[in-house]
Amino acid sequence: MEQNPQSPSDTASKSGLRRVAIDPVSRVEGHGKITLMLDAENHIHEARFHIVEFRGFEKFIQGRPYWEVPFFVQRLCGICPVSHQLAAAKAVDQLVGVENLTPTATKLRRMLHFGQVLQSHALHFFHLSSPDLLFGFGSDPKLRNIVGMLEKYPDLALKGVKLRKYGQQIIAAIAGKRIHGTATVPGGVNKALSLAEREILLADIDDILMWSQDAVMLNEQIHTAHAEHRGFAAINSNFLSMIGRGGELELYHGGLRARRSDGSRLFDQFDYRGYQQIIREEVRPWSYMKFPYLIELGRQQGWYRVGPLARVNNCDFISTPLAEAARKRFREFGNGDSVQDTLAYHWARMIEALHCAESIQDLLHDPDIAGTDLVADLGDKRREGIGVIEAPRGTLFHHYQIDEQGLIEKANLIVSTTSNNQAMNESVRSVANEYLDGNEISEGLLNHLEVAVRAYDPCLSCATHALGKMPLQVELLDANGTLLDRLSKGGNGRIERAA
Amino acid sequence: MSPAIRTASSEQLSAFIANTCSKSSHLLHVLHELQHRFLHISPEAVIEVASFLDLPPSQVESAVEFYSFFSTVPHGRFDILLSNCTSCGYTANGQDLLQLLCDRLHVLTGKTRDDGLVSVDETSCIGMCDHGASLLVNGRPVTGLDAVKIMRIAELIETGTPFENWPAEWFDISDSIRKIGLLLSEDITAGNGLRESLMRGIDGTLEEITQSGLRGRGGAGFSTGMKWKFCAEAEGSAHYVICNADEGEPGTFKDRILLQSHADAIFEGMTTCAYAIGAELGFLYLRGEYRYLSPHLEAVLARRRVQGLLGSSILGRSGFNFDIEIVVGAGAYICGEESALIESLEGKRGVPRNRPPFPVTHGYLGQPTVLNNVETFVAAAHIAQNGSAWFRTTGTMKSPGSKLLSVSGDCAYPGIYEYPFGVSIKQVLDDCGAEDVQAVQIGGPAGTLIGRSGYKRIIGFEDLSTGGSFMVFGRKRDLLDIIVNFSRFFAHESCGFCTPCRVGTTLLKNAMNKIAKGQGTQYDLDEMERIGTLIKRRSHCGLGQTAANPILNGLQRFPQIFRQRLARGDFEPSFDLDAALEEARQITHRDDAAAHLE
Amino acid sequence: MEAKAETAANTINIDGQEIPFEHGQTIMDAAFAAGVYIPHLCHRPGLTPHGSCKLCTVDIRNRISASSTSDRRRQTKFTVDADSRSVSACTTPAAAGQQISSNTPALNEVRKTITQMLFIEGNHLCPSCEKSGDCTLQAVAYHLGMLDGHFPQFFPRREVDASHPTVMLDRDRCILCELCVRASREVDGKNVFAIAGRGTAAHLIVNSPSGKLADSDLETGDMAVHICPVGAILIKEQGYEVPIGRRTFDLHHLGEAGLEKVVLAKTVYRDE
Amino acid sequence: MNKIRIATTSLAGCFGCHMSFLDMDERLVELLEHVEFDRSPLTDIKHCGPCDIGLIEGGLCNADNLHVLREFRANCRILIAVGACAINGGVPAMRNHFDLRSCLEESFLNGIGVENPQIPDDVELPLLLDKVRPIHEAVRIDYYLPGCPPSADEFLSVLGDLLAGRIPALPKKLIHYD
Repeated sequence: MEQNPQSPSDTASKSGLRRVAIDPVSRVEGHGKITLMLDAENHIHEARFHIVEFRGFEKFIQGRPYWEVPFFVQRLCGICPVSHQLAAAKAVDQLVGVENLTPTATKLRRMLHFGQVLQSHALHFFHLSSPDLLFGFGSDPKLRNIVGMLEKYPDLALKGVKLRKYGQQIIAAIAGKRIHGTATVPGGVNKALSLAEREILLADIDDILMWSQDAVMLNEQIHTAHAEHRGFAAINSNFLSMIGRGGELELYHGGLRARRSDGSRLFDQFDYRGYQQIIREEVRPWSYMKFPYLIELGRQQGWYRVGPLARVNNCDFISTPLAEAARKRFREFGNGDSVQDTLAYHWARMIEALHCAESIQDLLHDPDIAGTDLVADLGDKRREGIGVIEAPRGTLFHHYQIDEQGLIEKANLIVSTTSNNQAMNESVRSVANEYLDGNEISEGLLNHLEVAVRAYDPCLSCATHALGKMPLQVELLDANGTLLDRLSKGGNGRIERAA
Repeated sequence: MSPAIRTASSEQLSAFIANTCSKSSHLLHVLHELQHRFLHISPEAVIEVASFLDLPPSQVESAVEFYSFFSTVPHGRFDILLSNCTSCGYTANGQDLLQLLCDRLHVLTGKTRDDGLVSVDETSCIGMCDHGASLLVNGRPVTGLDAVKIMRIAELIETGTPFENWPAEWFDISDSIRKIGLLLSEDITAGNGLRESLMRGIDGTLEEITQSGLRGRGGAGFSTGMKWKFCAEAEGSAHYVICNADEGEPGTFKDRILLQSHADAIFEGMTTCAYAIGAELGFLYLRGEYRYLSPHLEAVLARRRVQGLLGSSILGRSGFNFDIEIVVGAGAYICGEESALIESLEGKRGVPRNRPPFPVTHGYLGQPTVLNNVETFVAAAHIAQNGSAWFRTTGTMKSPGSKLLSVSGDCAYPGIYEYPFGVSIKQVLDDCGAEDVQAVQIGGPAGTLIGRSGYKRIIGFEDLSTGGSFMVFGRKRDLLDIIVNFSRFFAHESCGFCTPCRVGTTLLKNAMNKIAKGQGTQYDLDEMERIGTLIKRRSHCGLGQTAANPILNGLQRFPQIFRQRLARGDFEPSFDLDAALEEARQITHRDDAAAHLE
Repeated sequence: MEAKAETAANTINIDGQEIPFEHGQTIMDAAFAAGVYIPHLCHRPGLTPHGSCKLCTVDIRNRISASSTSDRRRQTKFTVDADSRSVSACTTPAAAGQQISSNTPALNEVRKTITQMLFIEGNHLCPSCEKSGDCTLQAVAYHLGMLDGHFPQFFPRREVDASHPTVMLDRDRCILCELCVRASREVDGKNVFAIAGRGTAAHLIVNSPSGKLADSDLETGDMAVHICPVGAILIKEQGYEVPIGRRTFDLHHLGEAGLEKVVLAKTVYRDE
Repeated sequence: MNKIRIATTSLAGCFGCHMSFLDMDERLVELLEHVEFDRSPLTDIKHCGPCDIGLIEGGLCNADNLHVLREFRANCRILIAVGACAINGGVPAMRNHFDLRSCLEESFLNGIGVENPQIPDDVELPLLLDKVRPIHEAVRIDYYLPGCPPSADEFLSVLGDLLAGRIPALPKKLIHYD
């Protein structure tokens, strides 16, 4: 299969092109917007998914002490704060010369992360995406939200709420609170799990497992039953993810594996501390979010996808039985090849959620989890630390250099959504090509563009700090900027065409 | 004028500091010399001075950073400070002379020109209010500024013309005494008051001063006799007399005249006090803006030493030993507060102390200290010479004697007016040729703003007590601008010790700026009143306790000047929205409609 | 001056409660001994009272005319309400018969406003600060029910000094209480800290040739290192070690008896 | 009974406050009997219509933030600043220690692994404010809900008061800034 070609031009609008602006993209809450450039035949010339938010993190972290970093950076994202905290903590461990944590600390951090991924995946599917999938892309937007879900499918929606709750409870037990807690210290963790806390968590784990399985089944059914889901926003991409030592799905620690779009391996078990050798980030003038690519494949062809779809495609197996069985069915669906369907993200996501639930169960029964040996002996200081983790939405890189006083000199973050940047642009283009019909912006275009971006990451929070359904306004302008057509959603949620 | 060497080797620096310290070990003096010689005080100099004076480096550094007249970055060889007072300031005649000078010299306010020739900045009132717009060039006042003179000054600077070749008359500061009374009508004969006091004896002298009803002329009005008595009774290893010549209240300049033309009376009063309380050392703390008067004052002191009026066995009285040192401040209004002045005298930041204990028991170096205003010592000297009954022939029951008023602003005859206490505002206005008056500011920014209905009020401790500042604002003045000016003054001069004043004065300044720009609403007025009331009541010292007066008085007595500037609506942002995008516009070279905010 | 008071019962009255005092005690001392909490930030028993934060501001009504020292008039001159005057409890000597208001809605509102001023003049970003949960400024704000900084933020740019091997100075959080200044001078017998500049430019400086902590004689065990009520002076390379839920003010409220000591002893030493 | 209409949004925030809102878990169902959502991350509504309550997370960091904030102020009877960023700028306000230009240059010119260095300047991008600011500096705010994020209990407490027609009063034990 061919990699989709790079958008031909990053320059501003060219003569003879028409501009279609979707501003703001919703569920990205005003932080993202889409513009399409059309040629005379109404073919998509360019599709741009702009990230309009900028924080300046790499600068303003300079001069801060390294031990503060994990708690500082988790404020980048309130949806996956734990992933940021842990990625930074892994970098900090290197700064203080710790290679191996104590068994208890390792397992508490892992369980913390499983809680994070579980709650985030539950949120992503049940709260934000399931309304599209269950009510249909073109359904009444008034109904198409979690409130509608709670009315129409109360049992299912409530299960989603409780799955998320359980993940949050895991986090609270280890990090002191659900959002933006503190768990890590250099070389370990700050709190042991009490037996009482373990008992409380054990009480619900069976239900959690059951509901997670249900969620996998539901997604499997939806995806396999709807032919139109398969080719939706279809692109062929490379995949990047972390991988366990044995090739298993790994969310916390391992080497990097990349597959080309044809399924062949580009590299495997790559030590992530050398990430600069494999990834560069391109700046384009129309987005505050950079465009990473794999150096070996070059700027044009090197873009890739990360996240659940990449991980489940990339791994050889999953270490927990129920999730492994689900993975096999997923694999069968792809006839043994990587599944490139963009909407299969949701299916892969729920397989991972199941894996998290199983892993949490295992860890809760592990005697080490209630241990009290929390901090490893610190070794020699180092000036550079690189922590990588599989955040819910994909591979997350944290890179810090410190001065001799312990203050940050240089920082670099490649957050999950950034890695998907080009892929989202490509999917947007694919959808636009398919659903744009002449001079008129159809309601279908609006909805489908939303659904495409949402598959990757309705939460652009890590990169843009945003979440939410897309309140859309699409404008069709000619090359002179004259408005040809406009569709918008009003305060009542209804889509209206401008006069 | 300006010395050529601006950078010094460490040997040069060291030698200079050693030499300076040997002449006067007072920290402020050493810092003045360094600033003058090297145009700034470098970190190396701080360490060196600390080592010579055996002080912690932090104490030297904190002093350098506290006083306006010291700087850590080099100033120009011509270092110009324009007063921003409403009477002697650079906009006093309706034209922005600061901007004119900066434009002419191609220099930014507060910055030193790249070639190091000149730096221009503004400073709080320099006490030249009877002479119109004024500036300090390397510490020396030039008055009566107008556009023509500014142009001429710029020319002299550009050509590097030394001071000696500047028009000599520019540096003449005449006394402009408009009305003489009890004190100014006769000069004291050096030593006469002292001789009388020696005859009265210590108790007799204390009694005479107490009987006179003399009250402190700084505005607080405590009985001078009682203060001296408490100090005399207080136990300590030494007693001290301090003359507060740090008249920093904008609009006041009467001490300048006394220092220039009645120094004998001041020193006579101080020496009388020394006799009464048993002090052997006294200080005259001269504000940095009056540093140019220092040679004259030193000369008077030298003469008095020769005359046997200072030194050992004064007037032959064995055991009566007393001398006076002059210490020059460095641009800090707060040092007019007595305990802050004492801190400054001790070589520290001028931060007011906690009271009690009061200076009469724990003053300079923790010892009993009398600290009085210049005018108080002058009055004391006259009382010593002429007796308390003479003094009580004028003034009111509660406020015996006379008061020197520094009249400035929109009047035909600005200058010094000495009145018996009890004089009405109206009388003063009539005498100084003020017509079409909008308001009068009594006691400077820290005092009170009075409109027409208050003109029958009188000067005196029973009604309007004042240090002497009397500023007249005519109809054409924008009163709101005056209040903006005053609020900036307090934010600039707050010492930063206590929270309400440190933060509150800046909040008030910002709120006033917002109102003046037409971006304020009733919300901001309510806020100012609330903050103002709080800092007035909860601040540590007199500065904070009076800093909100201009705004509170204004809101109460001239509400219309605020209201007419208010924006519509009930709320306006605290910052300028469009200006907040300017940096981004420059970086992206954008100027499209979306690149602006209203 | 206090001699007359000796004859009367040596009590002061705070919010209706009679509280005994000993000669030489301040209002704060007497209140503290009686277990009456008056909010404060710049005060710590054992150090010279400072009176700068003004959190302990109280009103005294109908003061017995005992004092006759020089500047009483100056004090009262600016007082709005002639029947009462505002003083700092930490610096004002207790005097028999003082009728004191402290824990009143009006005074607590004043204190809240002052606390808001402290928050907005610095960069107090509690979320990522390692002192969160152990910070007295934060706890005072909780105590006073402060929900926001109210005023426009100053957002000053201030320097971090991490030159010292074990101690760090983050001036963003400094509230100029000078507890470290006094602790260093009066307890540690050193003179490591001072305040320089004036007004809102006032800032903490270090007494060393370079102005850096590394060149001072500060040591980890100094009281000056541990007395900071906010996160301005920190032990380096530790923090966040006490889990959320077990930090000082997760477990205690300001004003509890003995809490001051808890705060002082809080710091965790890993290498001990 | 008419439901209370609520709109929510995030400006320069991390969505942690929205997540914390969802942390009321099953209690959300009960709340939904009394409230309905206008513009919010939970709905597909683009522009805020007339509402009873607006909840704003995050501070102001660019021009778009201000437009959204004004829309909320214009449409919401009660506007509540939610969380540290809305209240004092929060962690994003740490960029105020630096000039905007140096922040942009670090990310897009001098960063590790940056290709094609340039500062994004497309007209599609909203311009950044020189400083990140609390929202009360731009519009009038009615109530403040501190915390990073405020707990679900805080949301319920305040909404409970408002639903009952009381002036919201946060129990002191719920006040926290971290």
